[in-house]
Amino acid sequence: MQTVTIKPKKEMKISVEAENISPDKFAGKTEKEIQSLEAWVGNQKTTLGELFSIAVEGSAPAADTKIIMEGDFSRVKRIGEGMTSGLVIIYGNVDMHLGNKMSGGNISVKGNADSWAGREMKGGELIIEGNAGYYLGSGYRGETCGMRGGKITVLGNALDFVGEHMCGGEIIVKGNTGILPGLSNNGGKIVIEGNTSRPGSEMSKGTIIINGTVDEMMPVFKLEGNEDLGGVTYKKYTGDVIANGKGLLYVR
Amino acid sequence: MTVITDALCPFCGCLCDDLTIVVDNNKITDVKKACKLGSAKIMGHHRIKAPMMRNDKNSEFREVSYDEAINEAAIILSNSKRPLLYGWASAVCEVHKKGILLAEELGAIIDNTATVCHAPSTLAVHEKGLPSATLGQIKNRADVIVFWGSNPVHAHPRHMGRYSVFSKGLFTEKGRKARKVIVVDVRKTETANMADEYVQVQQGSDYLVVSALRAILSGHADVVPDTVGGVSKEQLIKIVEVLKTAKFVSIFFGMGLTQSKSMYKNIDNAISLTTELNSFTKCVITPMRGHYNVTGFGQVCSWETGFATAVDFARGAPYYNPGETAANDVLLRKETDAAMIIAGDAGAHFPADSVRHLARIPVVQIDPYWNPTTEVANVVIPVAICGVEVAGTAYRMDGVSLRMRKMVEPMHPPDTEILEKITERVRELRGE
Amino acid sequence: MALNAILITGRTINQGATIENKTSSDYQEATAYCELNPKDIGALGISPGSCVSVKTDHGDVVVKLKENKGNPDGLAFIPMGPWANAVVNPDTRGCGMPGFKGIPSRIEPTEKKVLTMKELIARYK
Amino acid sequence: MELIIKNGAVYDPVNGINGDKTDISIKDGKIVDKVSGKATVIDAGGRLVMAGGVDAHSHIAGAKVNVGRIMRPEDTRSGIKPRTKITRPYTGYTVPNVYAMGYRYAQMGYTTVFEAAQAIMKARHTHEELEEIPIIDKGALTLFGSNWPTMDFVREKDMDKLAAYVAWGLLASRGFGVKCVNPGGGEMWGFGKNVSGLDDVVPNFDVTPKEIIVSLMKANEMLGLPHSVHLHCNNLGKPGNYKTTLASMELANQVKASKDRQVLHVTHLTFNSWGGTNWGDFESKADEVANYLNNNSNVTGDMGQLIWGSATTMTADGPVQYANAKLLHAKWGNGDVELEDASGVVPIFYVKQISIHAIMWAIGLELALLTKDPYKMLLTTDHPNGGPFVNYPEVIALLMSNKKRQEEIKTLHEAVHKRTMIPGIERELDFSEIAIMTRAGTAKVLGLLDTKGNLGIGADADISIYDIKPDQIDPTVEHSKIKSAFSSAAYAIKDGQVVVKDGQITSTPQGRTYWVDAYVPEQDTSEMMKDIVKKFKNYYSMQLANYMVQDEYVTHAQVIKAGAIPVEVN
Repeated sequence: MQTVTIKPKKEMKISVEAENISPDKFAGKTEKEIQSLEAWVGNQKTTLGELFSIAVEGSAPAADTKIIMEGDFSRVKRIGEGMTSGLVIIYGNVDMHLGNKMSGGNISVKGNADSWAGREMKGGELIIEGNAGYYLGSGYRGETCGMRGGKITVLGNALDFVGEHMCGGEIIVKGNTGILPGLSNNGGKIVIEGNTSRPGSEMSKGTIIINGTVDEMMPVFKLEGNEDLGGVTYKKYTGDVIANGKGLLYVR
Repeated sequence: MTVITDALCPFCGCLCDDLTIVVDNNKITDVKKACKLGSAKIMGHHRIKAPMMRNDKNSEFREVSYDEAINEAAIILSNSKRPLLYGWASAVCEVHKKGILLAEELGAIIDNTATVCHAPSTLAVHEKGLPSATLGQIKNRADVIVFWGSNPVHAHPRHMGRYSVFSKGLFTEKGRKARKVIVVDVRKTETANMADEYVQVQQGSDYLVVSALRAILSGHADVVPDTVGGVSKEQLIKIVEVLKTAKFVSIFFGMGLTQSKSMYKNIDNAISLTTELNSFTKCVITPMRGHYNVTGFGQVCSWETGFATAVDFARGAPYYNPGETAANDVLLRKETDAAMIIAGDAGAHFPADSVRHLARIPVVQIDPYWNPTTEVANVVIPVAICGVEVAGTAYRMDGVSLRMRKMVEPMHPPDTEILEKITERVRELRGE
Repeated sequence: MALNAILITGRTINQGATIENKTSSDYQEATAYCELNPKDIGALGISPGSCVSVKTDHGDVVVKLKENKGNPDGLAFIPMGPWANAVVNPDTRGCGMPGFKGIPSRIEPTEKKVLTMKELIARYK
Repeated sequence: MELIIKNGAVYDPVNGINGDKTDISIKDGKIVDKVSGKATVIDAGGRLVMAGGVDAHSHIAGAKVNVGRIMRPEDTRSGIKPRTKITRPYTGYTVPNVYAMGYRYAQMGYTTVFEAAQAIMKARHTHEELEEIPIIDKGALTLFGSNWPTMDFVREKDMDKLAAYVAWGLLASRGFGVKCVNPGGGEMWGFGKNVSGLDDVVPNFDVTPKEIIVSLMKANEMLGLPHSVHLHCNNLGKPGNYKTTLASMELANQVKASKDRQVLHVTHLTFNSWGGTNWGDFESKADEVANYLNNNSNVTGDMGQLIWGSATTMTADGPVQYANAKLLHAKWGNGDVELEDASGVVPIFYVKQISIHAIMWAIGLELALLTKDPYKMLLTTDHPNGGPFVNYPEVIALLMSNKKRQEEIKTLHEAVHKRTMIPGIERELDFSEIAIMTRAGTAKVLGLLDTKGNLGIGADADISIYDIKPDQIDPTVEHSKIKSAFSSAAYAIKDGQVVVKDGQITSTPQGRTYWVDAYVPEQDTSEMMKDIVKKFKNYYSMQLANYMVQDEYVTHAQVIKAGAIPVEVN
């Protein structure tokens, strides 16, 4: 087992690009080696050691590497980028691109995560106990595929464009979301416990389940009737009819 | 006294190129054929006379030499960890090239006024492409014109005469008489008063209305409710019929779509409507670009960096992600620690929070005119007016590149010279 | 009497004609006003030309009241510029574009006068 | 500045050198017979030496390419390299930025590239981008196939006016040659329609594609232009289109070449050599097309080879791009140009297990292997339609090694066995044939053989050295070595200056832009201009005075004179 504990050394105003904070990049490395890993603050190249106090116990492959982050990371981006395994626990808020392109392992944030958390995620699990920003589990600009696999759970709310261009995987938002969740959904599953608006636009495959209320329905879904899912009856819609989409939208 | 014919207008995205300018010993005395907007700019306004500086934002400016101001600007920018270079739309493409090089060397974010105007249209192009045409194709062929969230009577006064509603071409000899004009807006504008069909949309519901049109067009009127976004189903069906049976539909859209709820998805949806109409007839869609060369910045930035706006060079290579790297993104998060505002007016056209942050960081302004950005600037460098006192390239709203003339000799240096000197000085300061 | 209205901002011909002359009174004349339809103006109980305060979650500003029959009920229009941008929504909603349209606002008559451009920007310093 | 390359295994087919050790002397940017003792020496150490690569058909600059960039940020982000002391940042894969365009061609030992199409009205944009592309010499082919003046003069059968318009169009666009794309189709796409064959009449203009092609060939030869008409045939991308291609090639017999080159060049034949009648029975007819080329010497072609993975199709053929976008459910860029032509941009991803893609892949290689004379089948991928130019080494390796082809065929959809001939073709090209398809042949087709594509005295000193010793390698077996050597030149020399060493850019001079200034009798031009003035008064959305490309956009011009050569027109 390898455990790495990270705490910010100072308050950060300019966001830090910290894609090197990930089990894959830390596995089997000494404290000194991790401290010398590159990070960027605006246009200045620096090291993780400059920005964070880093303590390392033990040494292990990525699967057995645990990263514990304590403090305010709301200006620290790309944590857990592309990780394949291992565990990241963050006691605080984090900035954008948390766990983007991750294919395995587990990230859990006790605070909030900013936009693009779980972007283009392929596998693994991401838990955000606070709120998520825009484009949760979405794709990069112009990509036809956002999240492909894995699971994201948000205990708080999420903002607009949840799961945009999803091709697979699962997103659960316990709270409310902004507008246009499940936009261009092409095979993912989204469950929103709270309220939302304009869900499933341009959906071609996949499933969206809304337990709260839908402020505005898109005029592109065919009401098929009612259906029971786990003891709860939902209105079942298919769509988006324009491109004869085969998506399923369940609204309580 | 000299007379310049076929001159280009340095105001809006129409980039009219048929103006006549009368010049009497280096002073413009008359402008012919320009609209009110163009002639106001060409006839000229009060100009900032000389470079000026101040240490804090509340003290008076003191006049300084160009060298002093350029040196101060270079110091501010080279010390900055998160600089923003914003504006560009009222400058020619030759200036953009210098600006992009400076941004690259500084490791800065470079963004243009599209960020508060048609940048969402670019996001939509990433999703759906852009089925468009040059304005002359519309003039010669379009029998149905749609203005959606756009008010050309106010923002593009000669558009309807030169390119759309009243224009005449090979297949449109009867002009207005043989055309159907549809205006979609949240309120009845002067442009709407001239329409054959006015569609009043509830503010913020354009996205739903476009989807309803697409559902009807694709034979799924059954799923469309009786009213969508305040528009009756009958009117929606009627419009789809008009569009389907036209010979050539030309859709123009403005900030009514780019700035309303769903933002870039409004345009992305309208582009899908355009594409789907091509199964029935010919249909194209064109953004009503505001500034005379905001399109030009998007073109130059794309061929130089691969991206059209909001490019972040912090790590020595272009990174692009509006929502993270656009001007108001970083200003709102208070990340920007120095800004250069050139050929654009952030002070007037950004939300208060962004201007409040500009008021807290060193700001360099390069512009001919005193404006709200001057009020929050530390260093002000007046320059010649592109397209009036400096020749150069500009791109029309439909992406056609044209060369602007120099009408009179300038009293101030051009933007390009200032940017070259700042870049040179930054290199010296950094010992490169 | 106060009025709740949805605020939009945008270009006008006079705003454009004075856009390169923002220290002038013409520019203030062309951009420091708020249009409502006659019914909404009636609800405010004052006549066009008098001053109103426009408040949103993001700020407040004093501008002149103007009538525009083309506006639907509950829709206010302020031309794009520093007065409008004192109250628009700065959030860029993950796309980089601030909220220049569709801002819930509260409009009420006021005795205060319209600030000049310099006074308005001075508030931010 | 003097330079001498010693001990190179030189392949210069134009001058009959096929691998023998020959020294190459260079002085002031030109190849000379000898240099003084003070010349810098580069010891090639027995490695392969060729003239700098010449690409006769590639979409590297202009409105279409930029639409591709704006449409595809996901492509831009896939090829990013930070800036260095010498180079600006590289971006993109199928639609690179202007800097990567120049650097990547130079790194492959290419020194001259021609943009495949520019509408006259958008030529200023093309030249703004060409000005920013470092190192390589370049030029652009100007579109004439659907222009209203072209169709009017063809209808009126007024060859003098048409030749005057072509000359004026080349001046206006600072263009190098006549490009004709889906002639007549661009005009019909103005109302969403298309021509269906060579004899289809274009409404409102009363001309057929056949008449447009033949007239443009006559005008081209009347003006004695360096390059021939460069034709993108009608019916591209439709099963059964090989018949249109063959019929189009036969039209060349109606005109006599004014120079020692072809009368007609037919481009990206991968997309135009299709048999069958629908996607079900779609098959390769590369053998029919190659056969025609083998039996006729007045027509040349280029491959348009398909490369697996991401590509961005972009062409002035507006209608085919709309059809592609609908078929692929892909994002769609369209750019009609008033009075001139159309254009379309659609991303695509070529997959080995899709039968159509596998067949298209085979067609490209068959064209090269079944056409006997390499001067008649140039190596291109119609960048980035078939695939990005950085994959030329992959195509070279495939042409030189049947072993590599068979390895590849195993991974493809089995349609390649039933619908193409590639599994049974054993021919393997040698270095000399490759040198023709990538330098000598392309330079000859473009009419630039006096200075490009060869290492004779007087040619430009554009030279590439590759890290393979021809006498110590068997390309048919060690194909991966061939591919890596051609991907990263040991040396690339431009106008006698070393620009690449061991695959790294060492200097970034500005290349020249080639355009053709064709003389035409004054009265022909003034007669023709009456029609142009009328069109600007009534139809164009801009003023004639602002139409032509100004000198500021061609700062390093290489002007080629032409025109005033009486030619026998039968």
